[in-house]
Amino acid sequence: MSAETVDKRELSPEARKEFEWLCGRYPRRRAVLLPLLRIIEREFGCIDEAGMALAAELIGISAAEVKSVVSFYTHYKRDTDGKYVIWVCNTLPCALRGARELTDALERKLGVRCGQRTADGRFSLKKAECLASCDTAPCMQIDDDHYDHVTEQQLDEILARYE
Amino acid sequence: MTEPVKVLTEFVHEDESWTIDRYLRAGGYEAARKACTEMQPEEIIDFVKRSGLRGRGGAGFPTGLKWSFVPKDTDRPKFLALNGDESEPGTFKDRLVMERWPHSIIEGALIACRAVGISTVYLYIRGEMPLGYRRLVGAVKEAYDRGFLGKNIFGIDGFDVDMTIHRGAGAYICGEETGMLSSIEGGRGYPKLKPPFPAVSGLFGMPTVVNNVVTIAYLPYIFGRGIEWWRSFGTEKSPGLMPYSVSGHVERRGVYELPLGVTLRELFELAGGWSRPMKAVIPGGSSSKVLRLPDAWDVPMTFEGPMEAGSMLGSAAVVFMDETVCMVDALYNLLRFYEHESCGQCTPCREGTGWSVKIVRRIAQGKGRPGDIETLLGIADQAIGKTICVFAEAFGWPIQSYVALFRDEFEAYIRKGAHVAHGAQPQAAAHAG
Amino acid sequence: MAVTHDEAVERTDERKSSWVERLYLREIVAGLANTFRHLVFESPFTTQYPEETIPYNPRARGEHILKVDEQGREKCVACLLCEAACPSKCIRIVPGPAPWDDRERYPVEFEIDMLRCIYCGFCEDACPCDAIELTPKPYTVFDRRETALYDKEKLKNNYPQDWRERFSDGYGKQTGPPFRREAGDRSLIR
Amino acid sequence: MAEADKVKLTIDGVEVEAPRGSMVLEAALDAGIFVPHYCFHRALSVAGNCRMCMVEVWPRGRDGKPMGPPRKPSIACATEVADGMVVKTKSAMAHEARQGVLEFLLINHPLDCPVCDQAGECDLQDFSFQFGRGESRFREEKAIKGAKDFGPEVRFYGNRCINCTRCVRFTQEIAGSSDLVQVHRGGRNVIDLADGAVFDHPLSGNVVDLCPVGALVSRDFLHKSRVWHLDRTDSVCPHCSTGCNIEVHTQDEVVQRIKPRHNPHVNGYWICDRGRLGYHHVHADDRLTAARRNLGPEHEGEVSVRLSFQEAIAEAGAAIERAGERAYAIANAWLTNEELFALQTLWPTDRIGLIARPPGEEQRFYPKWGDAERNPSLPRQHERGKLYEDGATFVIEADRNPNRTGALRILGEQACSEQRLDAILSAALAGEVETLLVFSGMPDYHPPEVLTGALARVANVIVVDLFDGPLARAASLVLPGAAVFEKRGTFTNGRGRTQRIDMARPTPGQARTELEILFALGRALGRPLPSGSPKRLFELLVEQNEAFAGLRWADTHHVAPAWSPHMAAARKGLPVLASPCAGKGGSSA
Repeated sequence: MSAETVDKRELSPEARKEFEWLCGRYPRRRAVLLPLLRIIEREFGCIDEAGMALAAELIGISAAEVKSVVSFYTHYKRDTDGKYVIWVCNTLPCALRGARELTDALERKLGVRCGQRTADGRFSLKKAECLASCDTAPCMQIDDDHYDHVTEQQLDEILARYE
Repeated sequence: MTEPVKVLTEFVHEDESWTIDRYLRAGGYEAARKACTEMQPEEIIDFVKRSGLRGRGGAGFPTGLKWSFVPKDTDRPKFLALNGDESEPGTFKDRLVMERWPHSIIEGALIACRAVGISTVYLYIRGEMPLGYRRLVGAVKEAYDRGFLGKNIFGIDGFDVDMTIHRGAGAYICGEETGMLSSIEGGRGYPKLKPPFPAVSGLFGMPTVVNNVVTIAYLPYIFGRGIEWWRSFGTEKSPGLMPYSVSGHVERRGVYELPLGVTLRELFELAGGWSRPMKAVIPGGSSSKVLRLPDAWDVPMTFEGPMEAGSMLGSAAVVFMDETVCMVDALYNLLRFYEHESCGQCTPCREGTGWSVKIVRRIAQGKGRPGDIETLLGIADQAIGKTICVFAEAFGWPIQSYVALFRDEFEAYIRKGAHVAHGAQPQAAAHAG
Repeated sequence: MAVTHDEAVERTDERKSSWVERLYLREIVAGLANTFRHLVFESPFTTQYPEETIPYNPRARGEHILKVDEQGREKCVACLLCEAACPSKCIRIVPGPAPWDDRERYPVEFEIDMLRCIYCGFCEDACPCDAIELTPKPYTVFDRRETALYDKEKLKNNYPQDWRERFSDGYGKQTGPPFRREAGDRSLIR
Repeated sequence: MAEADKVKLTIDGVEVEAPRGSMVLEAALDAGIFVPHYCFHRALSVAGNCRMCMVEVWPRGRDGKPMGPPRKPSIACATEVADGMVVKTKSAMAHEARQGVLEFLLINHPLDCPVCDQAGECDLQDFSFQFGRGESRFREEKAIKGAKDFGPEVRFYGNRCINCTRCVRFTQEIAGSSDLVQVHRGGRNVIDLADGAVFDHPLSGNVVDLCPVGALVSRDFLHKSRVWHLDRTDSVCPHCSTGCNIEVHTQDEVVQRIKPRHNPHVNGYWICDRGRLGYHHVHADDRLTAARRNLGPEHEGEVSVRLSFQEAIAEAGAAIERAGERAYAIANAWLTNEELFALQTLWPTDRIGLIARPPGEEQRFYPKWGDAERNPSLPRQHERGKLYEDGATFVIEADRNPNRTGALRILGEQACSEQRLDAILSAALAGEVETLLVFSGMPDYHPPEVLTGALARVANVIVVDLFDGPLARAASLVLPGAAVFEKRGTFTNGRGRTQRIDMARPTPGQARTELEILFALGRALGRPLPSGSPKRLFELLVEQNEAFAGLRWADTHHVAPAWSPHMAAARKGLPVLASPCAGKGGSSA
């Protein structure tokens, strides 16, 4: 029932194969939704309306249900996010060991507040809720890369790796 | 002083510790082979029961007992769901094991599958742990290649185990066992009504055993080294070892594998102490009640010890806080976390988390009003025990304990709009929103 | 000490007037003197109605006004609570979606039958957004029944400024604002 | 049900028998003990998320006696009944739990009852009054979630939503479309559609009834009235042969809305949007309100002469009398059984034909459970919404007429056949028909051209219709008829169930019900009907017609059980606010 303006998408053959393989791993197709969304995220860079429509079609559920699931989880990259998403942990154990200073430094460097996207669309800065790395606080993640004991001095070098 | 007992953490600092070769060199998969080939399923369950192994995820439920709840004579498929959605602030033991010693989980899962008669395992790992996900996927692949997963494992006819790593996507509530099941089923991570319990009707409506990954990872060692060895650690009711996650204001933060029963003081000293006087400690992850220091130094970290002191062992995530920590700020930080992570299914939790965070934020901004503390306690009271899962407790207990133990700080904030602790600055105001 | 009925009767009997007293001359003279005093020394206290009117108490209950906001839009949200509260069923409202963005609904039609109204003020009490109020405007006079039906426009413009000046100065001086709740206006609905 | 399938438990000191596997809440409601609830609905799966129905449950201990008071309250909607269980719905523990939940529900709920269409039938209002704290301790900013039109019939006010997910479960388990879902998480939870989607499902309006608060409101009823002004009349939907039980809500003789009335044998709790919105024809601009004689083209300028009802009946009677054997009648499938019976009494059946609204598409709805069933092992979870044998939850029949079955039973198959109608029309075209009495009065009915063409060749066309349409224009004599909501009688639905309709408003102007017209005609023709009362005629019909044998007038009216306090109060004509909490049991029946 989504609008007709949405362009149809298709998975690449490899992704399609991975999806088929996943379907065999679960007794019900619906269970493949979360892994499938990861595939779509990888294939198309983010999960947008068209991506959700594709997932709905592949799983055989309504697009609304896919939206419901996608919006429940915070970690999927959405079309409103930047090219890279910086997750900086701010929960108590990190906050005790300098997460605030790191967050402030990041906000200054990128010129955005937490929850916003930089003007050039390169980064989104988000507060993470505990990255389970309290022993190496302050820590942050940029997409799938984890950084421990981050200091303000390292930030320039780290950010420069993401173009 | 108690020295760390390195079992799970023995080789984790080596390079390539996550490979099957390293694991086999350390004697891997032998315990499972022995247990699966030499023992009957009932014997395995009995063995686990006698070992006194209790869940390392937070609730501390006896593992053997949990297994025995699964109906024996059913033709419905059964599942093993391993909980690696470690998101409790302060906890990072599962991450270490999943990233650096993953084969112990697979081997333990084999024992559990053999005992309960399961052939399908799902390991749910947090979306925020991409490295752990890659390592686990790699480990599963290696295990398939070497015949430790797949058909007729250990040459036992009909002993088939399939294991799938299921990656989450950022939701604390999926660490709750039924919330995790909902998430594996492809839905929103809503915890399910209990009863029926997962052992009767869990994943896809089938009997399901849900265990923490570390609980499972200990199984090969218990089977390999025997109940005597396992029971030589800890106390009668809380035997064995526990990986303690120590963080906060200590010099050497990290996972310390120690027997159950070490005191908080020992943990603190092992971790190198701290230069300033200490004020408080969270003994079992952020949702356990905070304890006041120095009163709590000698609390033994068993399943019962912190409970007697008014808290709980939980996931044994110990967060130390020194005197500079503003408790209003700390509570605000935690409540913001719970507000963000509440699934929103039940009314008391959905509304209570949001309401309490608004009040504490206001207090931290110096705009507290008389009566706010009573309202906060009222919210906790109205929520605890009235929701589907224990999330209401998870945000209610911190409210109760922070306010009860550090009421003077809250009152000072409300009266003067400023913090009383030495050298601490009200920081929440700067981070409002 | 309680006086019994019989005693009282007896006592009355004891105080019989003399025949001089029964002429009531003293009372007649006193009464005439009073009349004469008013006639000669005091100004008349009748009002030359309708050329003159006496000031009304600002809290008197007269005709209604439908209050408006700064932009001249009626504050009424057509909740129909006044209609429900009205004991004489004199209010008729047709609600509809408001043409403005900042509120949900408004009265498409609002009508009060002044012939039925008993000026009890229940409507004012019931109103959750202080939209209807009883003014001290007194005379509700019609020449035909139809004119007794006040529509929305008429109610909005009821009790204009000159009337306000004419009636609200109270007994010699201003005793308070003509609209009772102006100070603590407690609009709930926007 | 066998004895073994029943369990005995005690609720508020009353010993109650309940089917094994049912929930405490159902048992309590069935026993007339009202327990407040939002998310629970008998036709939907158990979600257990509103936490409103918390009660004190004392399970039976090992010794057979109830154990002591529990540590915490349980939700009645998801606690299975058990032998020897003791339930206290009015204990201090239960009451405090409810108070707490209500306070939570209200903190972000706007105080806009005056502009909310749900006010007056709102569970949040009722329960707050009965169980609430009286004042809130909430001093913060309320969350803002905005409003949105979901579809042509449904509007959503996010701020008012209490996230009970009844609507979500409805679209999944009854409508089978999964249109509505919860998006986001925690306090930001909100009901939404897929991006760019429109909620135009044929059953969409039911979510408005399901919504216990004013979050989902009907756009058709938006700001039209306040519910306490409405009069309720039980009736039956005329828009297809399912024959859904409905309530017609009127204010000052104007139909304001249609609501479904629960009937487990016909429509469950639902009606389709066609039925829900299918009352506007009653107030159509072109409703006929006076009888008239149309003048032929030879009368220049003047088109028609207005007649009184008596004059029109006299003229019609004379025309029928004159025509004798050459008088025919065309009935329709919207007439009640009584009207058809009256017609059959007055008219030889071999000169009666039948018109009906053309069939549409049959729509059957099945639950779409998807793979992630909520709680598959909760008893009867899958059976809850099931209404039909094949598992369907609702059916919109292809036959868009309420009483074709009744017509078949009364007039007989031949009279109702296409051939008969064709025969009458060809006779009319051939000039063999002198007088034709046509009952139309079906909304959205476009008479085929052959019918209007044939009418032109008939000398006296008497049309009984609602609207000034092509038939009324082609007639020589027009009698205004009555809409379904303006008459009493019975319809027999497609599955053979005879159900009663009742008069929700009087006929406008000079319009008369078809039964009154037939009764007057009978008198004019000198063959008076035995009675003009629908009830008496129904009894005669039952006596004379095998197909109706054994039916009683009383049986034709299904009284829906009232499970909510305001439903019960509305039925009794009482104010809702008798507090069930104060003792004295619930107001639920």
